[in-house]
Amino acid sequence: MSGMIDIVYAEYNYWIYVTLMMIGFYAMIAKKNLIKKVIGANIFQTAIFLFYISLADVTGGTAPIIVGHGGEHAEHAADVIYTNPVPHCLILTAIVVAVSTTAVALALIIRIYNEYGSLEEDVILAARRKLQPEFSEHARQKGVAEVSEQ
Amino acid sequence: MKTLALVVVLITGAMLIYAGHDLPAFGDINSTAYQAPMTQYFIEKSVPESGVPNIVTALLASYRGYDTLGETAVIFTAGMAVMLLLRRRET
Amino acid sequence: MIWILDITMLFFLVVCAIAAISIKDLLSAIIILSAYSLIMAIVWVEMHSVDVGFTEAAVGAGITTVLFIATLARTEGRSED
Amino acid sequence: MSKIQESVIIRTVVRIMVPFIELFALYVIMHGASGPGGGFQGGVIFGAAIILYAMIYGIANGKKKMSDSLDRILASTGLTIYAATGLACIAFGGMFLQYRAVPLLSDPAQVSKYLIDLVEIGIGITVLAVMISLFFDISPPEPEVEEAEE
Repeated sequence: MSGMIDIVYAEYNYWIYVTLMMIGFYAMIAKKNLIKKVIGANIFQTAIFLFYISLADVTGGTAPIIVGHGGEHAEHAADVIYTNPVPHCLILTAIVVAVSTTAVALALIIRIYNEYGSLEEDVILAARRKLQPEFSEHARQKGVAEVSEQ
Repeated sequence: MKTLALVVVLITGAMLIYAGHDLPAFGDINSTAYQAPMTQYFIEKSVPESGVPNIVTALLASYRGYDTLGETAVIFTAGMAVMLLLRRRET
Repeated sequence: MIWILDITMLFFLVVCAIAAISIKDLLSAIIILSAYSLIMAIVWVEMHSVDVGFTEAAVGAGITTVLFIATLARTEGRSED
Repeated sequence: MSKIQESVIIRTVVRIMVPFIELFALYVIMHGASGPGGGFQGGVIFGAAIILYAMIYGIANGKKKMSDSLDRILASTGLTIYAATGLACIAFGGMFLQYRAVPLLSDPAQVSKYLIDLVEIGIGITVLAVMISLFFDISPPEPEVEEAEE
């Protein structure tokens, strides 16, 4: 029993990150609304960030800012444990890239809404087939030919 | 479609949880990543080499400065892309 | 690392994530996503990652929410699923 | 013109708060070397101050504070500051972004500290300009122009 509790205590953050990643992944695949897809992508990204940050944590450690620089608390400086700073730096970079990708995705969604008047994926695809029937028929025949070749 | 998505997601999650058993425990100080020579080097040498007490800032702007330059360029490019997509030209 | 606070916040994270993708009103979904980002920032600060928590509180809970709401103002606020 | 934008309380509080938010953003940028903070966070907070003003007083009044041409100039200026710092290190005989090569002070760690501050300022300028331009581009156009209560 206590071994089970030890396993849960040691690994619960991995389970939480896998759960969040599954939620975001499911939203990206199964939801038909485009804004829901972007929300799912955001949840996916933050789940991966949570994984990195929990890998960096050290029990009893402190934030990676050097204690005792400039004279204050210099007597404690020797026996301080710092958490791992390298994943923090990587994730700091990734968060700002994430907001850039979100902004470009939202701009594309606005353009799509101005063209097709809807945010639902199936409505947009149906409107696209209606607007360009010859393109759609050509693509369908090509797809059928590829499938029958295999 | 939704059932297929659920199956795919559940298989991915099960594989990740299975792989998670090999990762170090939460807060383990003897993990490979923490005991790596590079991490210890950054913790010990960031103040004498770059003069900045915040190790994350020293990593971001000094040791990985080239990466941060590229990232700033990414933000700039994202701003320009949104401007190209949405800005109406007043003539 | 505070054990009880960590477990509680991670539980709230899962609840917020499920609510954000399952609610039909998109404005509510975005506000719940903002709350999700703020809880995530608290979790990271509690894991001694102050810089990343600060960035997430400013970027994830602030700018991303504003951009989503501005997008909703130009499109429609209802979702079919 | 929505009800929130007409509220006297919100307009007054926003007008009082905006300078303090900007001051805090400058503090975060300059304090990034010795505490939590840095160019990204400070730039985003500074951008959020202008975005708050533009949300309450209208896009047209927001563009009086930060016009489109100033926005473009600032976005490229920040990136130029960063790249010029790296090129200056090459000019003094080091490698790209090797701050210790610049012979400004006797202690190379001090030179590195001040150049890191300069680089953070560059990042902050780019981030604030891009965030404001993202908000102005994505937000819906406003038909009527309304004067600020100065």
